[in-house]
Amino acid sequence: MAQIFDRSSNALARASLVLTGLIVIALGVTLNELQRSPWVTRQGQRPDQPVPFSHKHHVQGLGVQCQYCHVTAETSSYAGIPPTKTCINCHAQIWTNAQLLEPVRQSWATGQSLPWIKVHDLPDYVYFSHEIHVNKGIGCASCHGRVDQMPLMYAQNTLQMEWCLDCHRNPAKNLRPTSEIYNMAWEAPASDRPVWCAVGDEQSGLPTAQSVNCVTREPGVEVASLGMPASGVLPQAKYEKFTSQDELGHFLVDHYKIRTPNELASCEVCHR
Amino acid sequence: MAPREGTYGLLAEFDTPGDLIRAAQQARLDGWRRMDCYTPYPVEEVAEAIGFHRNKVPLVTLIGGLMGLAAMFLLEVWISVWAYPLNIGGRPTYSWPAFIVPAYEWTILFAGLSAAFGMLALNGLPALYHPLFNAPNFCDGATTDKFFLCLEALDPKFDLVEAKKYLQSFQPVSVVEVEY
Amino acid sequence: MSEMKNNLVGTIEPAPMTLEQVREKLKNVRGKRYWRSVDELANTPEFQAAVEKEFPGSPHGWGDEVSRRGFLKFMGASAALAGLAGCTKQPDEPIYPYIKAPEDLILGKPMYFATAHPFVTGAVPLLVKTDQFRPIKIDGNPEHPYNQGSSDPFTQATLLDLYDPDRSQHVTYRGENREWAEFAVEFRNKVISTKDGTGIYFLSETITSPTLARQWKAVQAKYPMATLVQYDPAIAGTALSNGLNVQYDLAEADVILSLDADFLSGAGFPGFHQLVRQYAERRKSPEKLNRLYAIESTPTTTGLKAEHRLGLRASEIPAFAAELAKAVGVEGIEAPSYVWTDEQKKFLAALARDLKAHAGKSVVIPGLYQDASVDALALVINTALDSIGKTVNVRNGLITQSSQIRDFKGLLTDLNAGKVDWLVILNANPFYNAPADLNFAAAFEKAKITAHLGSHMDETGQNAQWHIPAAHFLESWSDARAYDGTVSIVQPMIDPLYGGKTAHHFFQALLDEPGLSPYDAVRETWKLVIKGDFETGWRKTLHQGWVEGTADLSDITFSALQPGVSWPAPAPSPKDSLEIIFRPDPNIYDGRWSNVGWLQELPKPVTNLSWDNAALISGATLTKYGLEEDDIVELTVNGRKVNAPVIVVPGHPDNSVTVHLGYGRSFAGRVGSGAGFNAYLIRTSDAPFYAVGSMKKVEGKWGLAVTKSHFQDHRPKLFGGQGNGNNSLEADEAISERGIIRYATLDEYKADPGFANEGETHSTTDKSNTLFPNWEYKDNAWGMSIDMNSCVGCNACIIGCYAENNIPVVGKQQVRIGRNMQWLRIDTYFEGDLAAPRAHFQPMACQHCENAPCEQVCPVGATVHTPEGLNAMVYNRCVGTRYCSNNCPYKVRRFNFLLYSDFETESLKLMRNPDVTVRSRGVMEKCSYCLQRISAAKIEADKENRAIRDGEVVTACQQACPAQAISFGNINDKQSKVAKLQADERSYQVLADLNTRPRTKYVAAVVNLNPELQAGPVEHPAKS
Amino acid sequence: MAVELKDNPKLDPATGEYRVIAPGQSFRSVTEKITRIVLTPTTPLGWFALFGVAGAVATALLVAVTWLFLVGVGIWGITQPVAWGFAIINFVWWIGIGHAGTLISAILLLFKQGWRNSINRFAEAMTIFAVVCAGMFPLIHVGRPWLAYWMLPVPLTMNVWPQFRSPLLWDVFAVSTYAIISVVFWYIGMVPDFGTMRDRAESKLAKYAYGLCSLGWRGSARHWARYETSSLLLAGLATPLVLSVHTVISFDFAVAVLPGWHTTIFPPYFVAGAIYSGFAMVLTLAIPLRKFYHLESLVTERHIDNMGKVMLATGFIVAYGYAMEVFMAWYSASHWEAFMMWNRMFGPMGWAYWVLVTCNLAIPLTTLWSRKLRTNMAFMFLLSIVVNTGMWFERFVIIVTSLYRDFLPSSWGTYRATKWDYMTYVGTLGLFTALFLLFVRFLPMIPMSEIRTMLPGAKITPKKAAEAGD
Repeated sequence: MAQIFDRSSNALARASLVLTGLIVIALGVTLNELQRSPWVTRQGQRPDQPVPFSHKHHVQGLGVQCQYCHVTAETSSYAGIPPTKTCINCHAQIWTNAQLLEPVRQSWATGQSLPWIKVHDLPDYVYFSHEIHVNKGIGCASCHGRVDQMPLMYAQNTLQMEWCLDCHRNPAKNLRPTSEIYNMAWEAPASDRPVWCAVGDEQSGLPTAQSVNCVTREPGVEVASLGMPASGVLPQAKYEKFTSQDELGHFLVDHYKIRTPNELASCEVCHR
Repeated sequence: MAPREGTYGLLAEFDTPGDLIRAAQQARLDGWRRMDCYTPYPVEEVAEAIGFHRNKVPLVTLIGGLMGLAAMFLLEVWISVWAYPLNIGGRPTYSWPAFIVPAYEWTILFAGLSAAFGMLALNGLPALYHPLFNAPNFCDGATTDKFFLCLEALDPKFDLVEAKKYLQSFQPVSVVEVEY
Repeated sequence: MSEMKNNLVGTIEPAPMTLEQVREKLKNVRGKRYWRSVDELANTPEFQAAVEKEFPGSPHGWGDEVSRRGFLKFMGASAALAGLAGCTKQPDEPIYPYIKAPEDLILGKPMYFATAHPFVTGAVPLLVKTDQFRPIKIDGNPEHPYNQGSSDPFTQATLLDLYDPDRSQHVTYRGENREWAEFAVEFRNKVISTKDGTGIYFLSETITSPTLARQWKAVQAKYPMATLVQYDPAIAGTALSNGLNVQYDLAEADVILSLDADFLSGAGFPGFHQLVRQYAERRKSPEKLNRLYAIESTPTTTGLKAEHRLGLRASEIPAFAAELAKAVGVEGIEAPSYVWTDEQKKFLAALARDLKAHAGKSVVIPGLYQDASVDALALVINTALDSIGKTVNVRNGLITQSSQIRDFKGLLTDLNAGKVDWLVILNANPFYNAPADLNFAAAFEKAKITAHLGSHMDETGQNAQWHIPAAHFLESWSDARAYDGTVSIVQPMIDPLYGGKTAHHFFQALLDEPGLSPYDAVRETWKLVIKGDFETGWRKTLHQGWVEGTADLSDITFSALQPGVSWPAPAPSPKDSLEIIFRPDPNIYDGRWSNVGWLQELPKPVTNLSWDNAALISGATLTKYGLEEDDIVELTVNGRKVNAPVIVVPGHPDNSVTVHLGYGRSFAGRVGSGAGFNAYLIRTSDAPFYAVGSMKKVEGKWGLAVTKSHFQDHRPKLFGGQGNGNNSLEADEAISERGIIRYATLDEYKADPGFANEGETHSTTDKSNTLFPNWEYKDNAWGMSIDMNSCVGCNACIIGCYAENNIPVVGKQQVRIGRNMQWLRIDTYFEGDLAAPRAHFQPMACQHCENAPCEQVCPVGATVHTPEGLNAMVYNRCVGTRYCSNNCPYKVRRFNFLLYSDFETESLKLMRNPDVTVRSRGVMEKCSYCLQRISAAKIEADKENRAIRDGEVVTACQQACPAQAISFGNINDKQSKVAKLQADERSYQVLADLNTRPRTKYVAAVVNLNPELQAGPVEHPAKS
Repeated sequence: MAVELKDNPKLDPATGEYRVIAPGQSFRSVTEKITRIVLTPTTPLGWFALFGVAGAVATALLVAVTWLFLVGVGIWGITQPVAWGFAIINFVWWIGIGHAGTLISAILLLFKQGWRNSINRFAEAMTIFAVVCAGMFPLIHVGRPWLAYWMLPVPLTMNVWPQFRSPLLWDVFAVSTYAIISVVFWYIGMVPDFGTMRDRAESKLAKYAYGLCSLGWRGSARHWARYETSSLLLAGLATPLVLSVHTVISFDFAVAVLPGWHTTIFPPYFVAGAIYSGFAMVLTLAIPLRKFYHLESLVTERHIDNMGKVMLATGFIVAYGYAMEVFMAWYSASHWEAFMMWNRMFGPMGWAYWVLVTCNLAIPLTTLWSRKLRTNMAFMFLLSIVVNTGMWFERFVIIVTSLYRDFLPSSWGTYRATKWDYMTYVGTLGLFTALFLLFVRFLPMIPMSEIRTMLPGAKITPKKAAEAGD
């Protein structure tokens, strides 16, 4: 009898040891990927909405401004979902009997709200405020992506805590002039795409937009300020030229009085 | 490795550790090197007899321990000072006294695991199949109350007939040939 | 938390099912499926029952309620675990936008509206915070001259009253649902058919609304025979209900005497908000300290705040008042002969001397629940002391003059005489609270048709043929007079949740325009008063919250005030007889709020009793009757009996029992039904305030929930005790040993202004004597200061905190084992001999220690310090080790041992503050310094690139406090109020020697003792 | 003594001490004795009976924990201010018990205490099962156990990490390390015996099973050499480890500010207490075992006697700890301490303190002096139960009576355990017993290879060795 195990068993034994190790590692990797996967975050998913509303068509095609529908973005924590009336304003005249818009007309007639599905849905214990972001130079597109290119709405980003922190720890890389907040096509400054900014004399007590002025064309004889009525433009001398997001970002951090990463990454900023 | 063929070695069985040690010492004096002894419990003298004095287990353990220490302490410092610095009850982010404890535990953990698995690895275990198990008397004795000396065929001095004679000279209980 | 996503509907009849069967059902499912099927299962009634059986619930009201919701807790777990399986993957959440967005509504920003809380002792002007037109927080109207922004527990709690899920929701006739119109028509036609209103009777709560009064006058004009009877058990028979309205101005009063007047403990006393503010104002700086004497028949915060307190049995007080009148030199006063103890004599003499010494700057306030002679005597004394017109003003009544008890008796006579065709009961509950001797129920039978307007299907609603749900004052238009006479318009914040009606509807239904809405009716009333263009004036009125020029109630001369008139004070009852004193409950008043969980769970001032009322007696009486606390006794007043638990109250007069009204309801709702005992059962119309009775022990224990331990100090000297068991162990420790309470007499303060910090080493810790350098706080550093001299322990702050921070109600059973969730508690310590103690009230919430012990021990960093020095609790990070609570020296952390928050009841969801997370099971929570308010202010300030102004952030407790004892702000800003207060030499930190460096500091009290009465050794501020 | 010598074969004439192993044992007889217990095809009915009971009790634990997860920790008696109750008490108690195993196998090995050999295997087993019971509690006692993994430093999308200043987190590392090292040490110790089992087993299954576990052990001299070094190293590591584990657990309390917790004497006092209760538990197990399986010849009076001595020693260290607490309460002149001590002794829960004094000091420290009693099996068995009770109450006193009356008198409260508390506690006893029964049934409960070294046959006469020399 002697041998209990066959010759091959030695090799087998060693192999199985190695395999176990590999499996453990694989498991870890999978879980790590899983928690960030769209399956969990819904990133990029397009839920079935009562009406297949196309931001692309309305924003890019018709040039409707963000605030036209999302009225309170600048004044409240909540950007606002347009009431049915906002749709009807136009659709009382155009596409009055398009099949697609039936639910809208229904809602208007019956007084029942359109049950939209939240695309950007934060956990209930997260307190996000649109107003402060919009007033401090974070553009819509920074979080929501190129909405003007989305036929159907989806979440561009994971909206996970690590994603929020990524910016809260270094806002400079996403800051843009408040005048450019709603500019979907805004791109970071570059040598061929410079930005000129100037700081007003009176800064404190003034809303950010009025204390700093930025323009995307050489301020000179004829100034095209996107930020303020031409009257408010400051003397040419004061303008500083920026050719990279980094420079601009840090300039804006200083003059928009953005709080320090330490403050912005503190728990109570988002959780109460 | 391709299964070898032929003789693995000659196995001599003894009743007492004393006999085994004597035989082993003699064999080593006579220039045998590829040999090994098998006992049901640790007998230090035997290992000495076949000239096995130092092993690498302590070194492996030391390295393991140091790794554990470094790993945990660095992790702690990275987390508390760099990754997410928070004001915890007014304590400084680099609260090294607090970091000592987990680092200490991991030192022991890694050292311990290295000691155990290092030993097994150095012993080439697991080795579920071994030629010696072919020897009829080995299994019953080696782990209970018999003491074995094995001269391996790989030894340059090895010659089946000679070796058998040589082993007989120690008046073992038996001498058997072990196949691969 | 992910549980928040779960909704369950309806409550189902439980049927028996064992947990074995449950497990059986779940046997073959695992993992996520397992939890899902648990959810499904959780919906089945059997399951509910099973959980109910297993769950440690209580036999009483809310306890059952909690266990009835046991399966929800189950849900909590399952949902959370399911969440875990998917790494907190969220389900789809719908958004329902408006069809047409309302004007000037900014979603996410609150709106504020001025209104008033109509209350029998005078309306409380309010500024109500609404979110999407849902009232979510009630506070005083800061503009209003009367309460200047302060409020009280009742007013704060009316919010929960509005959202009470047990409010009646349908008009019913003999139990079947009907429409209001049906009733209105029938009612109107019937009345018209009577021509003159014969046989039409109204039984109403006290009418405080000028419009309602006007409407009634109109009704009377039309139907002269129609009768209106007002009855409010809490004020019936008091001077107030008799229309006498004497107002006190404590701002100028150096010496105040309370003759059983509990004017510091709650809105139950007319003018509470103003009196407290004026009283507290004089306590803020030792330079202008007033001196308060209290002579009272049952311990109240008023008496315990007093420099000198004399406990007398209720019936002794009139006699004592007479003696006092004589002593201050009023002629012609006859005091009944009575044997006063030397102590009492001494007190009387010293008091009289002191009053005379401060003639013109003194006030004598008679108790609401005393014999009429006390009111009169007080007036006489005040006159003699030349206070009338200075600190005392006699004014027109707030309410229509009538003697409620007499009228009520009249109604009973007519009922029994069968004269009553229609009895319409307006917001009254006589079935529950009518005097026991009148046997209302029997008489009620004799009325032909009965209708009941009420917010709940209460005892009376059960018996009336018609029941009409009443609208809450936040749901309907009306008006009301505040104590100082100012009229506020009561404007609704929200449409009636259940189509409730008001008394206005009833009266209007009988007039020419039956359809006229209360809104129009109210406008009618004020058209004449508001000057200038009405619409503008009206809008201004609504905006500011009161009608201009209604404040001055003309002074009237009270003929009886001529000195020399004799006031017969009744003779006290025999010394050894047992007196039973009836008082409205400090929390649920006359029972109208017994279904308000916040008030039920709120520990009552002085006793710290929650969820029950009890027979309050002195230690001596306890021994005399051979009782132990929590024993059940049978109280008897001429033949009528009720069983009550006993509890000892320090300073209670001997041979005297205090019982609070408002408990023992049978149809209050899920919260109030079955809590406590019904003291109305032994309260008769001839002795509404106190009666002679008897007490005897019966079997069993009651199981009271008292939130504070109270032991007597039996420790021998060796262990730092007094040896005699007379003192409170807690107080001896807190005051003489641990320096938690620090105070001084005026003389001691003058001698050593820094007394509060003597021997203190750590309050000014610097880098040199700490292992770790202190953290720097550059920008804002939030801090709080609490003035121990001003705090009167009225509990307004606690209810304010409840509403602001979505704090759950946990039920009696949980409170009993010490799991109440209030973030803020008022610690009460009884110093010295428990027979005649001095009490100290200390509001205690998270101290936001800079070196917080809790943070250091949290393994997951769920509680951390913010750059502004807040001790932040991150609920969603908490795993619930509870280590922080163990390591908190102040024990101010609260843990959700079970799923306490109600994620199920829809109406309660409307009430929640959207800016505060609703905590779920297994999570630690605590005071956050109202972080949500700080954040809001910060965002505003940052948008304008400016610093936060002092006073821009107001915490909920600070806002509610009528004594303005709490200040909050940035201690880095040396100009801020709080910084100045914290710099005050009387400011000290509790447990400073632990070097926790609390951000909350307390201003030590200074008491202004009368040298003649320096009774007993006054404890000196503690060494730390 | 002299009397004993004459008529008591169990005594070793040379030393007058009890023998470590009864005379007349050979390599084979020992091996037979030990392997038979495991390899016999028939399991004694008693075993089944006991296992049935233990299993049933363990099920109670399962029920209690299920309910706990579904409803919440509120089903326990914990409250404000006593936020820790049975769960943590049991945790500390079980961990403490575990310590004796490691001490016997590691520290006594380092001190070359031969007598330990017969008992170290099941002492270690006891350690592991105790740690299993203990390790459960920190996980289930948290409010949201499904999130307990947040205490591990793993990269999550929150970017938030454990907070390393918390003693609880230290526990996580200490206890997990302790568990892992104990298991490894235990297993490595069994490898050669698995070899023996493999070679003695009849059934094919058994051969395979033990064969796999033995990793193909064949007793080579070189292997033995490395094996011995490795065991010594493991022992050398386990020793500071075992000391650190209870030290760290004592930090849970010592690091806190609470009077009665905040004291520097805790580490040594906890460790001593742990060993004290641990040895008690070893006795609780050893005495019935040797009787039931007729191992008197291998687990002799000597072992019981020695363990009694160890208990006496550690008992006195514990006594010193108690004494110091009282002394410090007075000497520190700190009111907190003084009050805490008074409250502990004479407060509403004073009875618990006196229970622990009786069970831990009064009874054992007076009786353990007598060798007669130390070698009286019935007595020692009862005593071991008493001490275990006492040590449980020690933890109760430390945790509950410190918490329920702390700094602010206003927040004083009380504590009453619920049926769920008791179910959970008793349940762990069942689990422990069940596991232990499985161990004695399927694994060699006495280390044969180590026993062999102590048999007369293992003696190598110097004369012969010398002969071989030339």
